[in-house]
Amino acid sequence: MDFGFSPEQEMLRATARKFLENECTSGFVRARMEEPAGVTDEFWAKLAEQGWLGLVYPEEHGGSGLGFVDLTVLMEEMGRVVMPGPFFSTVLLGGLAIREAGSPAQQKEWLARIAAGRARTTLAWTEPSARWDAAGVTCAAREDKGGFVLNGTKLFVLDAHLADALVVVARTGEGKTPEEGVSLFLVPKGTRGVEVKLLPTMDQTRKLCEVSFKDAPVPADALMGVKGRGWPALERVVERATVALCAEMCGGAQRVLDMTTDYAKIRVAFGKPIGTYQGVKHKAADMLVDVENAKSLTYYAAWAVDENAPEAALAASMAKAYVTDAYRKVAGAGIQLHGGIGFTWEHDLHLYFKRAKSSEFTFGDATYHRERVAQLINL
Amino acid sequence: MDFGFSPEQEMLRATARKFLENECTSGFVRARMEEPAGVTDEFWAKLAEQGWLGLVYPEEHGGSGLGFVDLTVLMEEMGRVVMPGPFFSTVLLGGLAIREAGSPAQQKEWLARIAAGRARTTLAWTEPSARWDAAGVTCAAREDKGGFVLNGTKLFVLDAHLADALVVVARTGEGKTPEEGVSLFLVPKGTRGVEVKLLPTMDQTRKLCEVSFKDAPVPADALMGVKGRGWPALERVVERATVALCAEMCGGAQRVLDMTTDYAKIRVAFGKPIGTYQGVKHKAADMLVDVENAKSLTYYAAWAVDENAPEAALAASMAKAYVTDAYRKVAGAGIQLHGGIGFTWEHDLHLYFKRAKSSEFTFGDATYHRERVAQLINL
Amino acid sequence: MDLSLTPEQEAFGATVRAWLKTNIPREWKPMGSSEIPRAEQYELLRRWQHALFDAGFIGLTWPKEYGGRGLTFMEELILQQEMALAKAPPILNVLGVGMAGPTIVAWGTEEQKKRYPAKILSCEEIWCQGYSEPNAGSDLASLQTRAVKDGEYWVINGQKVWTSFAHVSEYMMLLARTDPNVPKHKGITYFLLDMKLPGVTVKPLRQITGEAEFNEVFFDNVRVHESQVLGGVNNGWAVGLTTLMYERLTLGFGLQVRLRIALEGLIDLARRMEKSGRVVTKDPVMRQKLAQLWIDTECLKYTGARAITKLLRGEMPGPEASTGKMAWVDTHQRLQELAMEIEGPYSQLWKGSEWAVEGGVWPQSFLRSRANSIEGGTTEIQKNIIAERLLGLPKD
Amino acid sequence: MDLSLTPEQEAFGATVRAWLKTNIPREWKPMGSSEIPRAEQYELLRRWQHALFDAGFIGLTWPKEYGGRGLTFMEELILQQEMALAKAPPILNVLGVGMAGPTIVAWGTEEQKKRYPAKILSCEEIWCQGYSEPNAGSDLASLQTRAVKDGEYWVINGQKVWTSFAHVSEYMMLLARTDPNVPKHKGITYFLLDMKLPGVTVKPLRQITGEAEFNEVFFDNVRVHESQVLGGVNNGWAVGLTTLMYERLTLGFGLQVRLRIALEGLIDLARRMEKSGRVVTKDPVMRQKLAQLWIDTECLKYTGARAITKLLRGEMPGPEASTGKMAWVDTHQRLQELAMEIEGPYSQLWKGSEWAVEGGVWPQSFLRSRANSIEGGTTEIQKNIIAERLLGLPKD
Repeated sequence: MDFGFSPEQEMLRATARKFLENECTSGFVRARMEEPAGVTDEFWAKLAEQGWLGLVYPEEHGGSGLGFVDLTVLMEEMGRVVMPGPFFSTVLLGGLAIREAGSPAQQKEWLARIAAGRARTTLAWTEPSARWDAAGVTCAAREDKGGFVLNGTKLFVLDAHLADALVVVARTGEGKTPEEGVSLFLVPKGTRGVEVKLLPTMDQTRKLCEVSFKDAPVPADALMGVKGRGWPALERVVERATVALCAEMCGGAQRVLDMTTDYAKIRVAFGKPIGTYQGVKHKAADMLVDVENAKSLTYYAAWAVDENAPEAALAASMAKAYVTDAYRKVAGAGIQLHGGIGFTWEHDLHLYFKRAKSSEFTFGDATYHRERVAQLINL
Repeated sequence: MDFGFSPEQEMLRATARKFLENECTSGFVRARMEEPAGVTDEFWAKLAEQGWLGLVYPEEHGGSGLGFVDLTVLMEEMGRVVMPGPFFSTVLLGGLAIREAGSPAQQKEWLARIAAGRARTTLAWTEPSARWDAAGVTCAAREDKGGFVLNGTKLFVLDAHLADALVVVARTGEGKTPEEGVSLFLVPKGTRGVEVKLLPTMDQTRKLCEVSFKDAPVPADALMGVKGRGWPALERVVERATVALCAEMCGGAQRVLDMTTDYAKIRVAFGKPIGTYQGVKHKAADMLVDVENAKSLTYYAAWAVDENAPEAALAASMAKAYVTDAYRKVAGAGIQLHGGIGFTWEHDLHLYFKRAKSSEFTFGDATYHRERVAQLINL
Repeated sequence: MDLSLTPEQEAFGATVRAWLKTNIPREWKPMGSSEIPRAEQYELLRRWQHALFDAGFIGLTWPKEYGGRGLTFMEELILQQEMALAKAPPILNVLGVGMAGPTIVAWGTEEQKKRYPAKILSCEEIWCQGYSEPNAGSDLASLQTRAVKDGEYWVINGQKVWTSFAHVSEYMMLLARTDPNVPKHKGITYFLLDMKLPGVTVKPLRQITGEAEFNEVFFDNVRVHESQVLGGVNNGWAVGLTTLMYERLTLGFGLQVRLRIALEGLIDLARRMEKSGRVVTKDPVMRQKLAQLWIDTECLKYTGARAITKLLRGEMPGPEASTGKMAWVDTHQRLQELAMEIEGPYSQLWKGSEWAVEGGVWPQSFLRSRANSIEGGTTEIQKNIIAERLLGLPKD
Repeated sequence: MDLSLTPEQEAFGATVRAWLKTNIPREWKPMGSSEIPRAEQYELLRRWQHALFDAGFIGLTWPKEYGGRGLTFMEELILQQEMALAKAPPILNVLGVGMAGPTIVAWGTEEQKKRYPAKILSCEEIWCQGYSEPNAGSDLASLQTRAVKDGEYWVINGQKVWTSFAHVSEYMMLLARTDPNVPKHKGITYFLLDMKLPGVTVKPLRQITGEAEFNEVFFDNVRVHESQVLGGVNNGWAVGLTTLMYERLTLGFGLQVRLRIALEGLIDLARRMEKSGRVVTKDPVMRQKLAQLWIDTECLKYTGARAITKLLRGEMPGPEASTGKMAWVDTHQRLQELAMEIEGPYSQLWKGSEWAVEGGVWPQSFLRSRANSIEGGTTEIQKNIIAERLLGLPKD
């Protein structure tokens, strides 16, 4: 047993820390918040150059063939600077779905391009019902002339406005369970009948879209995997993306804790640094416990998905439930301990606070995942 | 609007405070904890002398004809000294049930004797299912030879071993709803087939019993009110007893807060009274908020039941939900802020901590009452 | 103990109710959350407050000779409740009515009392509060804005921050240091500052909601006449404290009723939204949270009633007056968090999204609610005050 | 990162498992809660620990020459996990094995190291800890028990409190003040005190559970030979700190696994009990609470694994080692509270009630759990330590 990071992973962390501190400054993030794209071509090219866009893809497809524990290191660092842009949607949603469910041809076509920074993708899954279960998939894929026709509305789709291809979760039929009949389609940009609308969001570092399909035709080979059997692959993708999200959240929470302890050391009230007061000390200690526990569960989940361990789903839900609460609490305490300054637009704390909130409701909140844990431990 | 106590009520508080400080000392309470009776005849006689056993009964039955707001004052003071003995069971459960549901003859026979300290009563309601709803009433009252025969087991019956009469909740039939068919019977001590067993309890100031009925015969005139229509009266009794319990809990919580702030002023650590540290200050402030809020809701509920206000049931459930959490938190914080000394048998804190716990599960815990609130506000 | 009203009070309530029914502006749209006046509503709210003034429904407890009605806190409470039930707009000059006016009535010269209070009530002159400074947050008394005497004038230099309404205010309640050589509480003076004086610069301060509800205010050799001192030179700390006490009580009434409105809005929201295909109000876990908020909100009402009873009896308010703010903050922040939880992914959609629920009002009020535990004294400071003043625990 | 074991470690686990299967005493009844040795079990537990010693399943990380096995923390962890899974009895001489032994190994003279550790492991000599005093709770260093030199002897006078096992101990780790004229941390000496010396009086201290797990210990001119000083005169604070660090780590392993046992007991309880006619595990509100406890309990395991990894790599344990106690206390107290909530009115029935659930074990362990946030450093002190040592916040 060795439950720490390897020297290579520590090196990746150091590299990422340095790169992001230089390239993804608060000024860069704020500029991206104001723009629809949320990323610059230059920055995206540099991510590709670092090899991070293909980090978890096989080497045969231009990736580095690394695992989720490695990715965890990177995600923590990205969370630390609330990195904007379509990394998460491209690499962890669209790309991973192609990796998990795509045909060899689809993988060959897309993964290398993603890794090289030449294509962006995302996952069009949730609908206006905001459900995370298979019953929430109502978008219809009707067979027609050897291909399919898509109809329906997807909501909360990350970065769809930037995507060169969408992985669309649609229903090709009804079965005994809601899971049966769910299929995945790879739909390239520009497909007729597909409309993408960017929506203003609270967390401006995350761009969300509405994607509507009106009799949108897709060819037969757009189908990923077996018709009506797409749900298990989707679950695997979401499980992995959830773990990556948790890692990103851990990094953000750690940064808030760092900012807060730094501030508590220098801000003076009643003649002493505020960090002298137990009111501040005890809150800071609680924050540390939350952050460390969040990391422990996230690292475990990363290891479990890497190993394809049978408890991977449980590990992912445990992590998401805990990390969600932890980041929300830590970000809230960070603002509180900063006082008025923490409530200003100028201070970076709100970027973390809002990211914590948007992450909370991505792939299910803590209550949802606790109930999942209850199911998975057979309560 | 005048949401404070009257001069007479303040006088009652002062009298009760003085009486109980003299007569119901920690030594007295501890001696009663060790004995089955939980009360002395002498002490009981003094309660009668003060007029407190008949405080809320009509003057025609030897009572003082006062209301629940007056009683609230008294209960707060009794809670303040964790008063042991069958006051609650006699006055608020058995006696109140006789007052609410008893025939004129039953009221005449029992209330004056209770008020005079010559009879003790209780309510035999809950069963091994520990349910608070009508479906929990399974104890059977079968009509037989012009009277009834009781069969079944009652559990968690307060002070049944001391009672001269039990008000027994039993089922005389089935109806469209579980409430239909519930009847109340007044069963005097010594009735054949009734067995009372005293059970050791965590809170030794509250004596709980098992009462079992094996073909216990009761005459027709033991029936209180209309056969099968006993549930609404029982609900009224429990609603009122719940409010009285809340008042008792408020008094206990206030005393824990007093003990804790007194201790924080004198206990020295690291060269200063511990009350100097924000870690202690902030907890103490939280305790005060809990105590004050608990009082506000309790006073409101007392007023509402006195007025037979339509929102009385809601007010009682709001109070029980809040006060339960408040007393538990305050008593726990009291032990924590006292440190080791608060964990000793010798210190009185544990009496309050245990009373908070036993009160928590009397007439439903906070979760139960929050759900009731949800129902009553039509969620 | 009696929560019911006298026939006279009932009649007063009925009068208010009837008036509100016909006088609430049609353009006003209640938003289902605790409301803070927003810039785009200022004109409407100015007219609204003036209408209240004309009808005699503001400044109820102020003396008649200074524009008030000379009534009791009971009528004030009834008014607040009726306004809440009618979902009436808030008062725009909230700091003037809640703080400046009562302080001037308490400490002002006869001339000051004749000059200012009535125009506060009518909203002719809006007031802002110049207490907080960048380097004196919780430790208010360590403020550094200086006032130096020069003939009949005081010359002010320094900076204030978190000044709501500064950009639309005619006057500021200004605390400035007039004697740097005495202990910090003793060298502060309270000024009634004309915001149009040369050298006053107001700079909006953007907050995490993206709006600029607050401002920074800079003073560059601002010359204030000595007649604008309130309550005597170097007595500003005592004068300022009056205001704070008063603020907590009267704002308290309003806060509770607005919280109740927000809660009803939240319950409406919960009835409309679904989680995993089930209406939120039918989810046992959410029912627990909603019921707890209901209890906590109601509780504030009864705690308030206890405090008012003491006031009406001429007694000093007890602990229940001081715990109110803490309990309100905690309840309101939980309410706003729950709104986010109920909306789930929808909570991420900001105003302007056509999919945003209720126009995106909840995410915005959620963000705004984070300041509740900071503004007007952080929760940490409130707890210190409660522990020291009410429980008698020793100062550090 | 790898949570799996090497074949050697797997084999070691298998050996332990097989041994436990046949050697756990038949009389032992696991009680479904975090277990503290109870007086009536002492004899059984003494034999049990001796059996562990004979089998080589105790003191795994201690040097071979002093009775240990010279293995790593990894084997210790495996051992603890297997013991937990098998619901094996706890170790009786827990303070000797967790604290006294390692401290003697770290600081003792060769003679001391030959004399004591092996008998600690075999349970021939039970140890207790003489740190706490009535007037020095959280502020341990302000202890007042005095030791005055008289020839080759130190004469001890004073009092200790909260001394578990004092009534059955052969030895005490005693901290006493040997120089009152220097700052409080600097004048303390660590003694290995024979509890049979004249002048030592042990008085049981009844706690809120009604049991007397702890004691007061009085010293009346107790003469201790100077050879019983550990780590040098006036060096006791440093010596004592070693022990505290070690305690937190090794007890940590055990605590997590016992918590897991308790949680499984709690889930069994929830499966059996009903609320309003519904099995508790089917109640959505209770499922949330149970799931959260599951997560928190598992989390302790992984936080522990991170700490052990650092130890195995020869690094200093990081924050994750120190936060463990706080997280454990919080989780365990919530677990015990939940047991009460699940039992509802049954939680009030004490042992001896025939209606008591599982013989009334839960109410008792619930009460006992209240001490968790006090013993071994209050939660408040733990938070100060974390804030100051790990986050670098300034001392008061």
